[in-house]
Amino acid sequence: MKRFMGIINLGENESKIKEITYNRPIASVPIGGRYRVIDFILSNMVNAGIQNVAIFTQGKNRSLMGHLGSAKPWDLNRKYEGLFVINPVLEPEDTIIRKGDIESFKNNIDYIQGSKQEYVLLTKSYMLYNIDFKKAFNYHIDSSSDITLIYKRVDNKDNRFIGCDNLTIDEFNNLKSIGYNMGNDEFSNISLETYILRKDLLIDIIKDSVSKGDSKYLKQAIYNRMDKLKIDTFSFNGYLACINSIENYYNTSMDLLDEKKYKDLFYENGLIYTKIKDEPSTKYTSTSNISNSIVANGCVIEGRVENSIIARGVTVKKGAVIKNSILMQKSLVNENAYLENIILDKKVVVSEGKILSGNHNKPFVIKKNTFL
Amino acid sequence: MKRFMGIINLGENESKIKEITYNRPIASVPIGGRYRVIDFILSNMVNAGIQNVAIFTQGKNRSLMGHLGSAKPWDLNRKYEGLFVINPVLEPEDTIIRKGDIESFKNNIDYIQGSKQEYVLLTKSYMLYNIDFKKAFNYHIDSSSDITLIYKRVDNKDNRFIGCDNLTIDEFNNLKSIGYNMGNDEFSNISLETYILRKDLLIDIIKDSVSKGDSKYLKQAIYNRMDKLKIDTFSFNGYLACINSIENYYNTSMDLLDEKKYKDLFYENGLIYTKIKDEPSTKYTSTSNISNSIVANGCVIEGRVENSIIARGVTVKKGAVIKNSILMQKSLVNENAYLENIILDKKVVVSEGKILSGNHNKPFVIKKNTFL
Amino acid sequence: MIKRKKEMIAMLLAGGQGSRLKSLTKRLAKPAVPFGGKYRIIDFALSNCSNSDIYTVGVLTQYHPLLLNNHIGIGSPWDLDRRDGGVSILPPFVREEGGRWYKGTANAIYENIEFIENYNPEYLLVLSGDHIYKMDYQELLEYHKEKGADVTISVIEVPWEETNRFGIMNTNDDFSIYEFDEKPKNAKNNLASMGIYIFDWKKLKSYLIEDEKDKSSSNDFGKNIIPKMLNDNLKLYAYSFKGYWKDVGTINSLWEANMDLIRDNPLDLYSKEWKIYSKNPISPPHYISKEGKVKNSLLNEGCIIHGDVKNSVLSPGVYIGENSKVIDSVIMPNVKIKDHSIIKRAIITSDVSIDSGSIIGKENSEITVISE
Amino acid sequence: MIKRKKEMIAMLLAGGQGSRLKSLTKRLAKPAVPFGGKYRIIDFALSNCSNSDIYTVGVLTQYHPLLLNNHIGIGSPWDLDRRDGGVSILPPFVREEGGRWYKGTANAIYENIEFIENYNPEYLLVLSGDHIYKMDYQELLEYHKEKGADVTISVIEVPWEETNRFGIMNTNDDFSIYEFDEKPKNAKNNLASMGIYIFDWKKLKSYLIEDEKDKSSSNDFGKNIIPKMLNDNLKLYAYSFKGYWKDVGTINSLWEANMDLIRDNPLDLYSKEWKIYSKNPISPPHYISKEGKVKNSLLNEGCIIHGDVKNSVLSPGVYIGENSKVIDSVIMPNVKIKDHSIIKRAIITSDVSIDSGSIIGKENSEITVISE
Repeated sequence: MKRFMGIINLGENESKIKEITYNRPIASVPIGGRYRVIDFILSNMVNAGIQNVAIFTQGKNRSLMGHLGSAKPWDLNRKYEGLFVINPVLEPEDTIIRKGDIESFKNNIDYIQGSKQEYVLLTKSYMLYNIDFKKAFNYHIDSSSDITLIYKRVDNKDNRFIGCDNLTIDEFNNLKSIGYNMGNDEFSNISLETYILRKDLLIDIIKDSVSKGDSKYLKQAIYNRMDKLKIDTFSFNGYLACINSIENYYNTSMDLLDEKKYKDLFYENGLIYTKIKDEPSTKYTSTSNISNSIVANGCVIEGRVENSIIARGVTVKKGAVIKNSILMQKSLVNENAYLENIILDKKVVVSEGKILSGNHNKPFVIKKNTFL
Repeated sequence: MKRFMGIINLGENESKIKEITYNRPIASVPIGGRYRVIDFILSNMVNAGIQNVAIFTQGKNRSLMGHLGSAKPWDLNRKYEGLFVINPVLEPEDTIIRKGDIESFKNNIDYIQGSKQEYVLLTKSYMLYNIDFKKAFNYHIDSSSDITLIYKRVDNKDNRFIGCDNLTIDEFNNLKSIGYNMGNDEFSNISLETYILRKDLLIDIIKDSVSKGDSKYLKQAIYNRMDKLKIDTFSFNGYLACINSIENYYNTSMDLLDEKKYKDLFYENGLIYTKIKDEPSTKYTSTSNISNSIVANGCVIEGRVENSIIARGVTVKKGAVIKNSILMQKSLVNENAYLENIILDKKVVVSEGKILSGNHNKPFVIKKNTFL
Repeated sequence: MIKRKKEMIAMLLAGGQGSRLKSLTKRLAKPAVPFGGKYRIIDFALSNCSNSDIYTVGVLTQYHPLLLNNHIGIGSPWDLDRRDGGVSILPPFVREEGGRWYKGTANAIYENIEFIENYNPEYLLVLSGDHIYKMDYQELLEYHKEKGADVTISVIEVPWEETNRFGIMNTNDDFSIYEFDEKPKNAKNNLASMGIYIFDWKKLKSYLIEDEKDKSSSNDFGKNIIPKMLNDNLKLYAYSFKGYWKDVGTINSLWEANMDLIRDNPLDLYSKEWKIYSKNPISPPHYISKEGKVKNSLLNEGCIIHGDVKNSVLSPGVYIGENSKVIDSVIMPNVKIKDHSIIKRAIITSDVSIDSGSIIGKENSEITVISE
Repeated sequence: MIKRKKEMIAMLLAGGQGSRLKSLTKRLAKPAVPFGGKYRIIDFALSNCSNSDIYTVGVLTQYHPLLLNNHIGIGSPWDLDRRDGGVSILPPFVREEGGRWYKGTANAIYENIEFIENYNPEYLLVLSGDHIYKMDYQELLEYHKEKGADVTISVIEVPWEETNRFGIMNTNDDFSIYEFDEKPKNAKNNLASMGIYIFDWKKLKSYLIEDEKDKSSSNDFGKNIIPKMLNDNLKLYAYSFKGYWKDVGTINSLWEANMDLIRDNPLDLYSKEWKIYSKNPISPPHYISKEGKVKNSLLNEGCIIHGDVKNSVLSPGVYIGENSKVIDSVIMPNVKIKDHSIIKRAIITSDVSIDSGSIIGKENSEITVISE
């Protein structure tokens, strides 16, 4: 699908996931023991053959830039296209920060225009799924619609998609309206916020919206024009998660302990690529006791680990117990410590015998680099 | 010299070179037919064996990022170190832009601290020279001084270094004071703004200055501490140019038509690396007439070119005349046009028969993408 | 090995010595011979692959491969450094039973069946590394599919009087091939094979295995495989190619093909649509002094011209001294021609230094070759 | 070719079949055999080069090189993809006079004199691709210079009862070597050669040329070159290495070396100071189900464990079914062990699938090897 370019818009709402987004955007939140959130959408794109991806950031991107590096793991270290990270431009004479993302799209419209692809896959990073985008592309090309919007019909009973865009769709799959998912209905059509459209149309929308000043946000600019556009929808049926709150982050992580979901997210339509760390094998000793967990490379496990996600380079010393917890990379849990319902951010050190226990519905988050 | 890391601070004064820095920092101004200003300092660093370089930008860096790419041309696409571009962080809550560069150094002090090198080569991009930094490193390591500052003794008669730092040095090569070069004296010791010092000391200076609030700029912070530090100097004797005004930019370009200076800048202590463009050979036809010029690859020259610098991908049509001019990449000069003392920025189109003539001391600059 | 299905992969035959190029191929393989100022011969086939979106290419080497290996590396210049596939260099090797050199073109493919099977392709594209042309292999594949062919051979019309130098395809009206005539005295047709084949891989594989068992076979596509397939009534089609194509197998044709680039010819190296890529030299733009003259020639990076250049192709890094003349000649990389020399109708190979006052070559004579 | 002087370059002998590894090396070279879960044997020598700042490495291949070539690529995992130098794969090749396979270790170097001379080194480091160890070759070079040696051979103390399996260096008090004893019955010393040499390149070159003329020579360092040099009274010194070193030339030693990694041993793969690099698999963290048990073992990316793993080393992508037990075994990449099987004291090679209910290997017996 060399006719498509990808645009990932990182203007994402962090208000309910602040505990792990102090120093990073949602896109670079560590997840699944070795990934960052953005790895999933990036891998989906490259697995569909997209070779030109632009990421529009909102600043605060050192962790993201460090993760993406030269984009080699995604095979996007290409000579002329590949990956391009676009930061908001701030003129030294500016005295106020402009809100919204449409300004940044406008400032970089020549980059979009100059790309040789005809179509754009416009999306965000905070939805996790493993999709074959080629099918959606073909659906769009065969249809006569202006925009194809991808969604999944979800069960609202576990409240995983509160605050997401909720689509009302007519019998011909066409979009009728978009609302805010309150979780009141039994089922909702949740938008993946993934739009397929002609590049020309995207450029028109940006220019028209900026000149009219009718929206600070690109998404709003599209919605404002809904009555003039034919918007079709494409249904996705695989595993879908949404990283917009700390609860969803925790529950999604725990989902991966279900082998079916693990395989669905990591293998179903292609592999998920991420930054390489050269970690050695994970070592289990004679005192280790492991059950129902996923463990990344480079760990040394001497204690007991149950129902947990253990990221690269974690050490769990003898006698320590980890239950229902998420340990981000390079955490160290010393002898006889006890952790239950805890999220340790990167490089946390838990001292000997320390007991930490969170609530199952509201896990307790320990900040990066904390020593406790 | 794996004990050294490089830091390039792009906080550079653009007030006298605005004509070609609207959309780019001085660091990415095209020069010498195929280079950007920053290529010289970067190449000097990697030729001395430095494998870890941080560039502190001041925003406005899309052209720079596009140029640097994955840093492969400089062999800085390394697994764990290599090139790292650091942009100023702007919190969404900030309502004013802070002036100066020391804030950015403070925000990224953990990056500097975390690098495994003991020493720092701290510099800027706007000085052009081809140096063997190993000699300066060895000089610093053998000396007992806190900082070694590199300078060149220059003749002031052609006013090339007005506004640069002017060093007063005692008989033991130690720095006594720093002033502003007015060009009044016959000779001046011009600072290359290149400092060699221990990383610890740099970190101390940044922290101390931020906590005292005595300076917005790192350079000033160092100067404020001159009485407490032993600052030694190291003399450089090769070709030196300074890109801080449009006149200096023009004169430096014309210098390259002197074969000795051409060889000195491009070959003397190592090669100069730059972004690869895969341009074909430059083609001269039976109507071309070329003299005393440097011409990059990918050009088609059918007209007359004299005392000029022609960048990659330029076309000069039949009957056109180019004299004492600088043509940046992908300019097109149509039939029978006449250009004298002109700087064409990138992708300018000059129409048939057009006559453009600038003053030799004040060349006329045509903006990027202009059609005239 | 990553095993991922590819529709078509390419095998590029680059093992030949090219003995008719005499001293030019004394210590390097023919595909590595410099061509057209900036290129090596193999760049054309590799660039065609990349431009045709064929990102899995096996390069079969055998004769003096050091320079060729070094030139190709992992294929970055052609954007062939891919996570899955990319370029693989395939030299002859030792098995449990002992080592086997490649015996003929078909045998070279036979020996790499294991490599090909890793990608499980439907079609195999077989190319020569020693032809100068631009071709979209996807169009060839489309044609192959449309015809429902087992084999498609790309052919070009040659002047009738030259048919005795080529392998001629005798075709029916629908371009199906009924006979292959190797260098016929009285040709029935003037469609010459360009040495470019698409095979149905499964069918080719069985023929390769059969052919290997035949001890009397010379294991060559033209001599053995194609005649056998015709004999078995497989569907072989000719694809009539219309562009520029040149086999540079002799000193004369190599010189001619270089001269073609100075004339207006259909092989447009300046178009952005189908670029020819190569390893780029690290050198400044070329420099022409006040006395230098250049007409009707190609020049490259790092050349320094004090003399007179006419109707010639100069590779990077060539030096022409004062009062020297270079006419109707091909000068390969880093040649130094000192003062007061005259070079006419000559090929000077890489790194040769020509003394002051030399007179090399003559008008209206054979091409003179000077090598180390 | 870029010709730039390097003080020392490395030549890594990786052409051997390793026939004592039997079915393990049926279709791949010994240096490409998987080891220690994450690695291939050659990773140790390559990582040592990179960690020792030796960035120019020639790898001499001959036997089944496809997988090895694919593994090494241009050396990115070891940061050996360098602009000048880097890793070069050096297979045997055809010259004007015909093709020559490598006859012995010394002959392999002889055939690549041209390659070595490109870098004009003072010292040549010769390594084997089939040993497991961590070593700083710069320290070896320092020692070589201090001793003013012509040759330095790295040696390790072996138990006296095993001296008859090794090449023993008989040394004076100052570690100068006066005699080389190949597999002595009654050893005078217990310092065994590790197959790691530093040579004065100019001297070695003349010995290689001499040795090549001697038709009766087997062109081997140990059998011919070293004895000849001792005979000529060259200065040969032994460098006594103290760390972990293992020749994994037999099934038994390969199994032992894997088991060493589970025990506490001096080859610390978890230290950040001297990392061992390899190509990284694209797989999620490993998953251990509720029923899975792991003790005293190494696990890697993509493993799924439903059974019981004890005292074993598992490579990436291994699947262990329900109620299966894996004990004292080495399981290579992508092996699938279905339910209800028992594996003891076995090596299972890559991609093998073990049926349900299989029983493989026995306690207290020879190591069982299962391959495709």
